[in-house]
Amino acid sequence: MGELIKNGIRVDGRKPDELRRIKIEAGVLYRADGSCYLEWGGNKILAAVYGPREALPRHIQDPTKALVNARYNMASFSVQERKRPGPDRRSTEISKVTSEALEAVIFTELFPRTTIDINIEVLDAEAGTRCAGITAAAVALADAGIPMRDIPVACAAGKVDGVVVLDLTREEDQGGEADLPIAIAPRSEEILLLQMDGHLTYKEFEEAIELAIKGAKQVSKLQKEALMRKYKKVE
Amino acid sequence: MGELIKNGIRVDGRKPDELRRIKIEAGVLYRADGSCYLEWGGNKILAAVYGPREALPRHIQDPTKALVNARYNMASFSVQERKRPGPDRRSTEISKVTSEALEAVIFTELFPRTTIDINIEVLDAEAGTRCAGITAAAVALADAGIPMRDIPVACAAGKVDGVVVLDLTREEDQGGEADLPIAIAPRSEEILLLQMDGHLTYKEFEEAIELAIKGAKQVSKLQKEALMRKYKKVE
Amino acid sequence: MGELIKNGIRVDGRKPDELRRIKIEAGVLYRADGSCYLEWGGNKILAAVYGPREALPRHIQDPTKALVNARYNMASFSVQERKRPGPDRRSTEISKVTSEALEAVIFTELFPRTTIDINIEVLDAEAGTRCAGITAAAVALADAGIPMRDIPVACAAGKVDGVVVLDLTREEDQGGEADLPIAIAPRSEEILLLQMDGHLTYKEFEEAIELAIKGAKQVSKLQKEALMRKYKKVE
Amino acid sequence: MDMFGKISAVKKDYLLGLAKEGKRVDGRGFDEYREITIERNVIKNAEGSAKVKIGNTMVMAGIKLEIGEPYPDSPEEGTMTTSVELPPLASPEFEPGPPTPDAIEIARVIDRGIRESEYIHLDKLVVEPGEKVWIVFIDIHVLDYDGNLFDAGSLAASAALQNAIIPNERHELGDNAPLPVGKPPISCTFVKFGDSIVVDPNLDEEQVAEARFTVALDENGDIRATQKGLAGSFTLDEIKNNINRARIHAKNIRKLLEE
Amino acid sequence: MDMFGKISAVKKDYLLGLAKEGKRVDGRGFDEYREITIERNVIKNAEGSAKVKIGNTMVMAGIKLEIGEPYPDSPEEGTMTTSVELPPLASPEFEPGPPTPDAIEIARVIDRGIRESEYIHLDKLVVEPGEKVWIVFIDIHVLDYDGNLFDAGSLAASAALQNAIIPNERHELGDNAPLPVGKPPISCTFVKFGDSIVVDPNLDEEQVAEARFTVALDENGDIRATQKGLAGSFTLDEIKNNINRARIHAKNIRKLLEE
Amino acid sequence: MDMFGKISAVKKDYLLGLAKEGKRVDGRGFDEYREITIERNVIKNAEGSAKVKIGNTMVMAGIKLEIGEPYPDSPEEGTMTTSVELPPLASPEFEPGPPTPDAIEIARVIDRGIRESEYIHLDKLVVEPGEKVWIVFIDIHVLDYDGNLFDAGSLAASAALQNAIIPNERHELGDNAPLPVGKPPISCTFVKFGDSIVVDPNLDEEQVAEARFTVALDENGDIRATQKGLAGSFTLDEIKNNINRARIHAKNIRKLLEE
Repeated sequence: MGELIKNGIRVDGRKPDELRRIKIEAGVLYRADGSCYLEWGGNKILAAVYGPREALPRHIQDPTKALVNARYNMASFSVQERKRPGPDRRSTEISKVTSEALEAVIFTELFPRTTIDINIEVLDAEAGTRCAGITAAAVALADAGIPMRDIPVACAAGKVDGVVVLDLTREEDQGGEADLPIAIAPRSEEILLLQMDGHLTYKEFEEAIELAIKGAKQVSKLQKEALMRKYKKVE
Repeated sequence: MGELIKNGIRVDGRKPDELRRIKIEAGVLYRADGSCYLEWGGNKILAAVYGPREALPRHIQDPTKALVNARYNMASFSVQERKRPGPDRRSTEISKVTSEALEAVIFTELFPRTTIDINIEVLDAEAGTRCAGITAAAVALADAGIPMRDIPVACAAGKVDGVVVLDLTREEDQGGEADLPIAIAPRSEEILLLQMDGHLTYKEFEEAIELAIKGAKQVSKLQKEALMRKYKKVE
Repeated sequence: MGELIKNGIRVDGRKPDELRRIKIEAGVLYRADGSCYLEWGGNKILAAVYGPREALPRHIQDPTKALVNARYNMASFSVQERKRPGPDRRSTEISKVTSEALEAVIFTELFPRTTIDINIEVLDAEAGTRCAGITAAAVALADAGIPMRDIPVACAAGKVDGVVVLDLTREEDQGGEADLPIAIAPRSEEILLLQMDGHLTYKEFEEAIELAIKGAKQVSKLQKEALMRKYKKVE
Repeated sequence: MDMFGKISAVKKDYLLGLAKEGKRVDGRGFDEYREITIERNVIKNAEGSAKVKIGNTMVMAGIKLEIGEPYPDSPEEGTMTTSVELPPLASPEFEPGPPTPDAIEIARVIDRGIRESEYIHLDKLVVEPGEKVWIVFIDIHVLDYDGNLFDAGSLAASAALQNAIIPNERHELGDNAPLPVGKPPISCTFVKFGDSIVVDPNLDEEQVAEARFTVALDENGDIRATQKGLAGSFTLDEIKNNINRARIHAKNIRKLLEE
Repeated sequence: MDMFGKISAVKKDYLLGLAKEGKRVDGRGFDEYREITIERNVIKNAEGSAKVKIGNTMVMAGIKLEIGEPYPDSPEEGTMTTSVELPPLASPEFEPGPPTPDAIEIARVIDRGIRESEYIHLDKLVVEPGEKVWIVFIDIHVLDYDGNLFDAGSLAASAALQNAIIPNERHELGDNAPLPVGKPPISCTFVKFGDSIVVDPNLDEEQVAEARFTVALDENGDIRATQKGLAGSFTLDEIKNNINRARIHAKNIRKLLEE
Repeated sequence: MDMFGKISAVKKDYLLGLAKEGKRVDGRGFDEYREITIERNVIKNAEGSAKVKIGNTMVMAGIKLEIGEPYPDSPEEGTMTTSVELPPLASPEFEPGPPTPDAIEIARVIDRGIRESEYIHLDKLVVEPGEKVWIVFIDIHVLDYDGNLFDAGSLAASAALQNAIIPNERHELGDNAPLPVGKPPISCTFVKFGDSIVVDPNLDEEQVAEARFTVALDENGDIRATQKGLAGSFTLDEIKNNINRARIHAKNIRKLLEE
């Protein structure tokens, strides 16, 4: 404790309300209907969208709307200790909350009996992969032309050495007091995903969630710039 | 040997032909179509019946009768060494012979293309759980209004210190010479389930199975009393 | 090195271009549509064919042809260290290349929407089981009356102590420099299966594959004799 | 992925209509829990156990302790693991098989509440430092499902841990001892449908819910874990409001645990 | 759950009709086994093996021994485990995949017969007391399925164990030695359809059977294991009668094993 | 079992027609690879990594090293294991779940090329003889699938191994060191449709292919592994011809690796 922030500066040189370096590229895959490559600090994420396409087997079809099926997966080499391939409990939970957060903005009722499949591959991981994954997936959805009422975006805040900070690094996540990842619809500021673990007073919680929303809105700009670059390239 | 029965009295104070304390309550669950809570010595069992309902996927349907599908499951905390969740070979066998024993009395031909699902959860285990489970399941079936030609009931006999005894405890099961669980249709005394392992001469086998039938008929009375109490409550 | 061939004679007394003892019997099973028992050196193989029969579930059906589905399985007791039951990566690969090799000669277009299931059980293993399995499966297919443009046959060659040899034993497989199993349609000499691992110069490769073809054609005679004996018996 | 099967649009309209008049389908107020009962020490073979009912929802938690290895990065701490079983006994929608995403989410949220509030004193569960520690298995078995498994499961786990013992005798490590625990977290769950947000949803309400929010609070009312679920959203004000409502509920529920 | 797929009602009527006249579909008497053959030492890689045919049913048993740990509650005994494989080779109804309930039931009943008759002298299979013991794997592989796998599997297992060796040499523990065994159990199976009970059912009879009964007898004719199966019932007299019939059959089958 | 789903007969006719004129669907000659690019050291958490593109096909290989036990029959050698993931990200036909037969075949053929050419010096990966050795995990993750995963995966694995390190520091075994490797194998794949055999098939060509042939060559042009796939056949002359064509391609591809 007391080692992660010195004179208001964090271990990687950032200020408390500063994001890590983020790089977003839309439309990077040949086969997928929409895709995105995203680097966020040390995270490297690839997201691909397929659909809407017929949901199979048929008994899973919903006659009133499209199913939104996000799958978060970590490559075995993306973490220091090799991860066994296949889903574990953590990735199952992240896939579920990611699916729900993204479904919240998609006009699913336009595509009954179909599925929209969103694949998030974490190729290199350094804390904050779920936010990076949702952010990349949202760009891939837009790139695939899936009608949405807003382009979701995610960001985390947390508490480190008693200070509420934006966008935790691995050391801060491990040595800090709380982590609070959110996803929002940036125009309405509706909260699509909200998880938190650690210890926050009510005041700190308010401060953290407001900081995370602020951070998410910055990331939202980068998403839109990436999509603009893609459209320009295509023209 | 020679330690489990002294002066004709068993380790828990019972006589050779005496049952453990049994408590049966019908209709204990809100969601299930029929249910039963049963305590039998140290065993605590909950049974629930769902159905008859459409068998799915359709290719498993039998156009001539209902499928009877009992599932015996031990809660992970029901035994001294924590049991890993999910079926093992022992519970798979018990589920199979339980399904068959119960199907034998159900008028399955009245409900073609359906399934009758019987769930037996062992919450606390102390020897004799399969008999306790069948006994509870039979009450749950009656509580669900499933038409049966009789209400099945189960009980075990065995051999301990050379003596044929009724309804073994855990010490008797482990230190004894044989265990013989049966299920019967009590009115006709037909045998619906019969397993046995250990060592019995033909004479001892005869003696044991007859003692088990006698025990089962006592338990049958408790089943009927439990169902009567339930009906009275409902009136 | 230099221990496996002495004076042109191999550890089991064979010459470099000599096959192990092979015994083939067609039509050995009661339930299967076609079957074959084959001993090849220390290998003991049983093959059974079922079909053509309706492919189920229906969504796997091919409306233009039969599916050919070979399953190579080693009995748990067929190897020195007990093998855990069920498919592993090796047997999955062998099943796949075996299916493809056999499909190449079957008139699959005659049986749309069906499956032809070929089961190969290795009961005792001593190097060369995949060639033995394909050879047995081909006889079982013929025994089942499946229309084929030729009866496939398999054989391996390899390199041991610098010498290209036919039909490796276990010691030669483990201590040798290369193993090259093939399957052919013997009349046309088309190559249906070809795998190889080890180290061969281009010259050696040519020599080995030609030796394997020569060996396979000898085995082909034994297959036909076995089928003849079966037909004679039936008459 | 969907716990509830097909949802009747009629039911949704009915509940939304009621909610506009400030009413719930079972007559409760928006900020009213169903009756909660806790029964402890119900399973002899478990090191600790509790049966919790919230209305018709019934959940059993059993605690087992085994000896195992610590995690390499915390060699002087015991470990804990939380699982939720949704057996077909408890609902016509539950099927046998490995844990569904629903079961995993519930287990992980309950686990975070217990872990982050440091309810179990893991540092006191060391047998041989770096070599052998106690593993605390928290197994939550749903017996009757009528909504709100997050709160029922969390409460059952807390109550079961409260009276659990360390089975030293079984491992020839001396006398059995109480499991060292601090103050339990209290979980409080809301669902939103239309413009209404109600606490302690029953099954009907879960079936029509658009969004769900769970918060685990410690004895000071501080926040130890939160989870938003389902394919709807909350505004920031709604989230803040939920937490303030939860702080009141948590005090009342905490009293039940301390009885 | 059903090994046999759809059962032809026509076949059932035909077999019931025959049975009323005291006849069976393959011409046997009610108390007549099909021809039984035993071939031993057929698998070089196995520590013991036997191929058993009962009529058209053919089963192979292979014995493998490995070194492992004893169970904590019997540190001075080797262990045994029995499995039955129903590979798609043996029947059009068998499918690849993990053991079905049918396969598990057969394996467990055979296992109980062997275990309860103390056929394998597990106390002589200790390598280092409390640390290392021999594990005896009894793997029963069905090759051709025409009914009565309980008896065919049990007989194959008994014959394979009879000639099995302890592979000491492979583990550098001295010379190979015969596996220490006593007297094998003999399994005898009946099925009931209508009022008739026949021994050694073939596939047709299994498909129409209402109830099945298996008993494993030791060399004195004492009972070591029984199993009633299928969704029908037996009267107590029928059970007693089955056992008395089995005691005669077992004597004859035992002679085959002792040849 | 089929990676490609339903194949359009129209597409097949079109490609066969083109082939008769010596043309391919994307304008290449029969003996022309698509553009190959190799990017190294792309994953910080991996001990080695490379991203390889062959045309639109994109594959990532990551190397991880862990300490484990040697195989009993080679106590003084490290071990290696190769896996291929076909995640649903890379193609609409790929589904989540355990490795398919396609993925297993690709992984095993790539593994044989690396193993048989002794690319990794396993004898230099011993930590404690007989007790602890390095396990080299070669994980190949397909990112975009437009045909020829055998060659793309093999090349990515070779490039990733080329720059991999032994993470001694993480295990307190001294300084990190380069993974000891020799000369990589080069994999070269052909498919046949009609009378034509083309190198480096794209997805369209794989979908109409009747037979596939892969050969892994060492730096001398010697043969280390071959694999024929699919339900068609090759003549002996075609096989020989393929190998001779491959020896030329391999030289060119090897240059890319040595840049």
